[in-house]
Amino acid sequence: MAKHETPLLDQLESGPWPSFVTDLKQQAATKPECWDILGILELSFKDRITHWKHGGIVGVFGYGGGIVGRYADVPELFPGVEHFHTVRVAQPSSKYYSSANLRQLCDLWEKHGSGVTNMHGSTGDIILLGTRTENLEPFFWDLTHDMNQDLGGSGSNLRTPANCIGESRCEWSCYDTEEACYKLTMQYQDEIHRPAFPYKFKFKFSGCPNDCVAAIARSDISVIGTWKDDIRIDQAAVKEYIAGNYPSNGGAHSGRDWGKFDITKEVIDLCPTNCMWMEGGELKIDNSECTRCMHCINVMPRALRPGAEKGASVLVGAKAPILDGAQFSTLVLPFIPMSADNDFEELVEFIEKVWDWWMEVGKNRERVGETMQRVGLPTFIKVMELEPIPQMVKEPRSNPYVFWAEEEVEGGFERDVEEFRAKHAA
Amino acid sequence: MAKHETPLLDQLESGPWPSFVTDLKQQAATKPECWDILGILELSFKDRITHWKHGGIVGVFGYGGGIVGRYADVPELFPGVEHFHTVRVAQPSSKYYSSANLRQLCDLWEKHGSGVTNMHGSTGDIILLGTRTENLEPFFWDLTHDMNQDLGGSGSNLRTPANCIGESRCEWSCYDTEEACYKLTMQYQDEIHRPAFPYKFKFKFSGCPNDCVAAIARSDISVIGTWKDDIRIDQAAVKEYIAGNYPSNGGAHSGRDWGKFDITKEVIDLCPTNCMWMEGGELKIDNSECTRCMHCINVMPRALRPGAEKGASVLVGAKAPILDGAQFSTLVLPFIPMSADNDFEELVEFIEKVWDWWMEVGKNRERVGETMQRVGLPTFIKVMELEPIPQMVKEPRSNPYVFWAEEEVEGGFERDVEEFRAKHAA
Amino acid sequence: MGYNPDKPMDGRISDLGPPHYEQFFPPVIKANKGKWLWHEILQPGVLMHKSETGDEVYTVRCGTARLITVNFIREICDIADKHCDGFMRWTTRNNVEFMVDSKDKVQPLLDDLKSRGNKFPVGGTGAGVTNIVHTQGWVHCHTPATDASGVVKAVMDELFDYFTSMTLPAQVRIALACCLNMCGAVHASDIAILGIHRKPPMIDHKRITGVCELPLAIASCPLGAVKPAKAEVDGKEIKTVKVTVERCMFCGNCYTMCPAMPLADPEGDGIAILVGGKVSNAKSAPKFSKLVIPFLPNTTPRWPETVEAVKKILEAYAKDAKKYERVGEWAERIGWEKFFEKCDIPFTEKSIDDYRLAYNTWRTTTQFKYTSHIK
Amino acid sequence: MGYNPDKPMDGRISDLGPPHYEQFFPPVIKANKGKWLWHEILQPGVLMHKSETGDEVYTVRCGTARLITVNFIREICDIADKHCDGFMRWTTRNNVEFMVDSKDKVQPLLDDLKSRGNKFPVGGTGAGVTNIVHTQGWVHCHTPATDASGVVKAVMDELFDYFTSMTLPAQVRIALACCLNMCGAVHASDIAILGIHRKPPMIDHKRITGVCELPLAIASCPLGAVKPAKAEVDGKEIKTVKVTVERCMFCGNCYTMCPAMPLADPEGDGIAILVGGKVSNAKSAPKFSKLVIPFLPNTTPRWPETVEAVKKILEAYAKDAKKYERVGEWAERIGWEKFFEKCDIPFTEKSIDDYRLAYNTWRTTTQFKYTSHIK
Ligand code: SRM
Ligand code: SRM
Ligand code: SRM
Ligand code: SRM
Ligand code: SF4
Ligand code: SF4
Ligand code: SF4
Ligand code: SF4
Ligand code: SF4
Ligand code: SF4
Ligand code: SF4
Ligand code: SF4
Repeated sequence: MAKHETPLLDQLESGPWPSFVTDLKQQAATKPECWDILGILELSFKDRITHWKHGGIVGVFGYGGGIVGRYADVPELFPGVEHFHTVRVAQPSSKYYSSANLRQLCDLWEKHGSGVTNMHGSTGDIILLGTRTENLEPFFWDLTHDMNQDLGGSGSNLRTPANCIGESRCEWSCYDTEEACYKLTMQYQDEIHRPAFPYKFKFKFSGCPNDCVAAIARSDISVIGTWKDDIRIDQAAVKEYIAGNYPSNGGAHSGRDWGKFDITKEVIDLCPTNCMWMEGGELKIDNSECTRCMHCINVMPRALRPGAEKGASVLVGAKAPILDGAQFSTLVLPFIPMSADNDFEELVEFIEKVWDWWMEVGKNRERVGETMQRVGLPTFIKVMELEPIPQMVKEPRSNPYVFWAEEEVEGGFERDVEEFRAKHAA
Repeated sequence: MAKHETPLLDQLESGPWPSFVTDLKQQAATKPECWDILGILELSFKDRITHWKHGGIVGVFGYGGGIVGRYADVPELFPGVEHFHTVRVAQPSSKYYSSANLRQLCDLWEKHGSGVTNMHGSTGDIILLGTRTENLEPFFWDLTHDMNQDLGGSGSNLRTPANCIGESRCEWSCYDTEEACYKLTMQYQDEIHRPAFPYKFKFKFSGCPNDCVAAIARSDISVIGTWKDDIRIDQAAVKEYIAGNYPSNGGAHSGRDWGKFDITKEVIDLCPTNCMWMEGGELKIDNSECTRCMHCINVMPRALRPGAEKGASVLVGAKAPILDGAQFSTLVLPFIPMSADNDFEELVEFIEKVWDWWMEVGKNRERVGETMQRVGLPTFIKVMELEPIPQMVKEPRSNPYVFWAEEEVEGGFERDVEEFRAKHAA
Repeated sequence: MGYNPDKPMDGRISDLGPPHYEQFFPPVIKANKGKWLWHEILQPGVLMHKSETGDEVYTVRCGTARLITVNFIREICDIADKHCDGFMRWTTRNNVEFMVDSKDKVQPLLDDLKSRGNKFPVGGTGAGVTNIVHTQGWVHCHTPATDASGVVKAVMDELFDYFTSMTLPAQVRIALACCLNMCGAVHASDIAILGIHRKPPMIDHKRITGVCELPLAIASCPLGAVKPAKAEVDGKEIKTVKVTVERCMFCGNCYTMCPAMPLADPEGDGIAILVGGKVSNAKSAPKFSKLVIPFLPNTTPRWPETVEAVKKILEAYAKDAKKYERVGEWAERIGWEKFFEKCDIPFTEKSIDDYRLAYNTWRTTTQFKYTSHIK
Repeated sequence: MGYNPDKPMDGRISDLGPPHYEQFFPPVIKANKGKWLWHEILQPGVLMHKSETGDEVYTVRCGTARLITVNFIREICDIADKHCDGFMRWTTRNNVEFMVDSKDKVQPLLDDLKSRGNKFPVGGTGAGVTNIVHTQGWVHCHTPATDASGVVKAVMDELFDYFTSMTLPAQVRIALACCLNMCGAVHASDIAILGIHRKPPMIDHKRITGVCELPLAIASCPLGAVKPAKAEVDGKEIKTVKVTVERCMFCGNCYTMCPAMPLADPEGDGIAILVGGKVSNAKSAPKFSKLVIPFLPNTTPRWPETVEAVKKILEAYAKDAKKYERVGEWAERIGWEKFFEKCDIPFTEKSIDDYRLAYNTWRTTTQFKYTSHIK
């Protein structure tokens, strides 16, 4: 393939941040189609507009997802990217890899594709960026047969679930996010690969309310670790913090001189529920008032830890703004146990209940959060066979527009207007 | 008229709170139709339902408002309340009266009506409760000729404006609420008496953000006093508070032992903007951060006073929940001068601009707040010829759904799809 | 002279407006308007305002039933004549205020008021319960779902001690509206008593022709539950409407527009309790009241369920809130889940919003407190 | 063997899912999973986690462009092989992490990374700016209103010092999405860079037949701006759609549903800046980002206006916010009017919501601060 002039892109080779332009140019030495990637991108930089056509339905046999079709709208100029489909490869939990595994994947992608990737896509997949239609099946063959790996999701199906690093390297994780993500991904392979839903559906698993995988903002079912009992306090370590011997916030603020650590200002006063105080040199917490926001624990990781009775909150319905505005997930199950021993039974049961209902009543291209908005939260709770509890709302309704069912109202709805008129002249 | 048995109502004669039943019974001695009021009410207590018919269009010649028609739906049982129209008499600012004036009104109402009143209606009028159609004109004649007084508003017109007591007995009033209310009421007599609006319209005037006439919740135009400069501090008095020599909150909490006054806990920590602190025994306020919420002034009335450069904030659109849910008024003019010397020119100009627009675009039975919601706040601001400022919103929009006008966008909206296709193959 | 029905327009005067307020000012008010410096509540119901001139005005505030007769007003005038140079005023919450210009005139006034039985309870100031703003109810209106004056009397009898004292964490404003039109503006009250209907309107086909403009009736329904229909009346087919009852949320707007669609019903109607609203901008911005008890029956003549509910909330608040904390500020600080628990109010799905802006009330955070609601 | 196009289903394997994560754990992770006690950020980009077993794991975090080649991944593998027993991971924000099991292995690793030019900047931890979550842009997608990787490179070059240091009041999360679909989930970021269109779709009548289901295209528009229409194509009347341009707010949903309705345009497209969102539940609940700059042009190749705007906001925040305060918490504390003033951003009516739940954003209190906006 021809090398193209890229005067605009070249300007992105300077500067301290790693340059994808430099990287692509270097790759072009062995994968000449990278020149066409650079070329078409340069044209976009010049024209200030994309040069990719709308969609394109391609895939591998038997799967409805995992490939996003893409064609250039100037193929004659850049034949190397005439077809430029992406392949979404399911990532392992927490995105740990061995070099052996990755090298094999690189070889495969060099063989069947452009050699360009995203590590990782926004949903969490390994994104292999750009290949021709005729390469898809051979790539898939090798991926499954040689690497024992598989595609992720796209289309109106379950998308590749993702998780925060959790117990494997984080002291705060309230359940095994990796195992939950893995187990559910395995259990729902069919839902991932074969579109059967009204629209896309996402799971994300965070080990604690810090929510390092942004579950509450980006997943239809957000599973976020929490606990039931008391925050565990090491009073000796509290003293070390007060003495300034341990860095606040695990050293996260060490780049600036914020003055001496002040437990009142930095912890007690910032606790959103005001449930902490010092007493006799000890830090006290009224745990019944604590909303487990993590702040105090974040600031004093050596002194405070989540409680020991752990599990997760399950929230439903996050999504991006199209069409009605963005939604965060809504708290539906305040606490469930999360145990690999029972295959996350409580969660699985809930997920399937949500799906059964949504697949029945969800409209085409309606995310579950939108369906919830359409039917109303009270109805959603009822169909989920849950007790309505105040934890599901920030505050009670302020309008008086309550629906009453006929059976709730003494005497029912049927009335005789003649009888009424007998007592009330018109 | 016959005396009726009122076993249910009789039970409302006991107890420490003044009993309207006792009062009505006593009045019945000279105004026997009060027996029928008691009678029909007793029937409602028995039937647990109202016994008044829907509406009824009655009034005095030339006025579209001021009277609410009402007929009993059991007139044969209670002929004394067969007609039972209410008359809304415009109250004086702040509802001060002389006994001479009130006695005259009482005599009039005893002559032409039931002798029963509400002091006052929710909007602010003197409500004269219950008379016959044929009494309306004679009453109105006497009211205007003998008392030089007038009816208030009802229907789709300007409702009787109301105000808090303001400067006449409150140290915090930032403008003369009584004069503003009076002037505007006089100026808009036509708008009060002759329906010309899409729906009702209310003005309320409070002298400061404590809003003792509930303007922000209950009026289409809410004029609420505020100031521009610094809170006036008497440091000597601050010291008296700290010493416990002056009662906190003007003595409003003196019924319970809340402990010694603590300026930090009770004032500084409760300031919503955290803009107060003690320094060298003096109370300091960063007035540029103050939102003039009144809390500190409320708690230490002898030490703190509103600034000297006074005026009002104007907010628009409050209403009750029918149909779209209740609305508070929205801040539209953060600060205007309020001076009787220029006849409240700035306010008057704004009001008339709002009316001109609302009378043109408002739908039938659409409150101005609803019209604002329908067209959107940006449009409202534009038609009011105001600069959009961040003070009008709590926070900027979180959705990305911005309208752009064609002239704002380089090259306009017209494009040639053929030209586009020449560069972008389909 | 007087009104002459034969010449109704002769000598007619109109557009006079209200009397000018100043003529009704007590002298001390007139002399000191705009000059007040500070005030103090000397005891429940008794305020003192100090002027920069050195003058003082003492105000004695008395609760009233609002529904009062001319007899009663004349008694108020008697008192004003005797103690206050013949002047008085009413507050924005229907209390009557007597003003005197020196301290020694206060006690005689108080004694006089006291001597008149339960007619003039002194109070309603500061951190207490003041008069209940309310509406017409069964005394006058056509759409109420409950009475007004009767409920108010029952509630105020029970809360009387809070009217005559100042022991609460902050002022508590109670309001009552007898239907969703909310003339009592209960949408922003610490505790709101709201009359609600729970049965869809009946259609009086016999009457609808003539009294209703059908398109207006149809357009009136915010949920589109009113639809055009036909019916037979006296053997003739007429145009009328029907109501899809499952879509009705009993707002009564159709009845406001169309007298042939009454909704009131002895069993269907009753009271909902909302809490946590406020109007003032002090500390926190104005807040809407929130629905916490969806229904209590109209148990005449004393509405014991409603009285009990209001009292329970007030007492839980009195016990738990901090000084200066309004009911809504308290509920938000402790969290609504704790509010329900502390007030011992069962939580129902009826408190979960499903109207227009409902999503804003959903809890979109993991922050919550454990309560007995979580099993 | 390999794929045989003649027998595509022969020997096909499917539904394998991802590889089990455990096989990729570095030994120290495997041994200590679930046993970690606490962590400390030793220097920007270097974390230490301590286990109850006494073990420690040292993590070195490096920024990447996310858009990387297999060449580059192999270099990462080389580093992992050399220092980390052949293991590594990526974070949820596209940084790569190298882990070693003792402190003395950290410096050699850092030295090695440094020796590789600007490829492996170490940082992205604590109270700094970490990698920008972003999307495809002009590299791959069909609907972008701006590029992704190019903008990110330009912004990160400018903010580089914030990536390699921890001097901010709190973590600052920047995200970019190239269109309103928001694959970059910018709706909850401290600073969000959002590609926006500003011209209504064109209708390619020649192409619409066949590629579009007209009812779906019509239903796709949230504002009902897409209407059925007719057009003449090659002398034949066809069914097509038209757009009421005054009702279009450029969301692009019609184009998603119908390829014959492209909106992208060199002049029309550009970037909006939103700020103040957050995801974590720490201290305050998650917040949406708010639109503060409605439009900046696509000035390739380095988007100076966008870079400048992001920097200005970040610096105003760095200067003014308190320790631990996220951008949105800061803006709410000081008030949005002060935010605009301190960031020197002109306020426009475009920041005032007029979509579905708009009323909730109106200021319904008298509480405000005086700023230069009030004349
Ligand atoms: C590749 C990826 C962006 C990236 O560069 O990382 C991506 C790319 C596309 N997204 Fe996305 N989305 C990607 C993650 C997301 C996310 C983030 C997430 O999953 O955490 C979101 C926001 C969260 C959410 O689901 O709401 C997201 C919200 C959307 C939407 C709006 C959905 C909505 O309900 O509002 C669309 C529009 C649609 O579905 O038609 C969309 C559509 C698309 C399409 C398929 C374009 C389209 O209009 O059909 C893009 C294909 C681009 C291409 O040419 O490759 N994408 N998309 C991400 C998937 C990679 C992966 O599998 O790991
Ligand atoms: C008399 C009064 C209640 C009282 O006992 O004090 C009252 C009584 C009625 N109001 Fe009201 N409203 C009264 C103050 C209010 C207020 C409070 C205020 O003005 O501060 C409100 C709430 C604020 C507001 O304006 O939104 C209020 C909101 C309504 C509404 C709902 C309006 C809305 O936009 O949502 C209606 C329904 C309507 O207009 O059709 C209504 C309608 C009515 C009608 C006319 C009944 C009807 O459906 O047509 C009532 C006549 C009762 C009767 O038989 O006498 N009334 N009404 C108040 C007027 C007295 C006065 O002039 O001083
Ligand atoms: C007389 C009256 C004005 C009038 O024109 O009639 C009035 C008079 C005073 N108000 Fe008020 N307020 C009056 C209705 C209101 C209302 C309106 C209402 O309740 O419908 C409000 C808003 C209520 C709300 O927020 O829901 C109101 C909110 C306040 C506040 C704010 C308190 C707060 O913490 O939110 C103050 C300041 C304070 O009390 O510290 C205040 C303070 C005052 C002061 C101290 C002002 C002064 O310096 O004279 C007056 C005596 C207070 C007292 O009674 O304890 N006044 N005040 C009204 C008496 C009503 C009554 O009879 O009980
Ligand atoms: C590695 C990673 C998880 C993963 O599975 O990959 C991670 C790791 C840690 N996070 Fe995180 N967070 C990671 C993404 C996130 C995200 C998601 C995102 O940004 O998209 C969030 C939510 C962001 C938001 O709120 O907008 C997130 C919000 C937090 C917080 C809450 C901070 C706050 O004040 O709101 C903490 C606590 C803290 O830093 O004090 C935290 C703390 C931590 C700790 C200290 C947890 C621990 O004990 O190990 C880890 C090191 C923090 C650091 O880098 O300073 N992590 N963290 C992610 C690193 C991303 C990166 O490369 O920069
Ligand atoms: S979400 Fe919690 S458990 Fe997971 S990585 Fe972040 S801080 Fe750790
Ligand atoms: S986790 Fe949050 S709410 Fe709980 S004590 Fe700590 S700071 Fe307070
Ligand atoms: S609103 Fe302000 S000025 Fe008016 S009476 Fe109340 S406290 Fe005084
Ligand atoms: S008026 Fe309110 S905001 Fe201003 S200083 Fe006083 S308490 Fe603070
Ligand atoms: S609240 Fe309803 S029932 Fe009561 S007076 Fe107003 S309109 Fe009538
Ligand atoms: S009561 Fe309200 S919701 Fe029910 S039919 Fe009438 S207008 Fe519609
Ligand atoms: S944000 Fe829009 S343009 Fe960017 S990748 Fe997603 S769908 Fe494509
Ligand atoms: S861009 Fe959005 S608003 Fe505009 S026509 Fe298309 S779907 Fe409708």
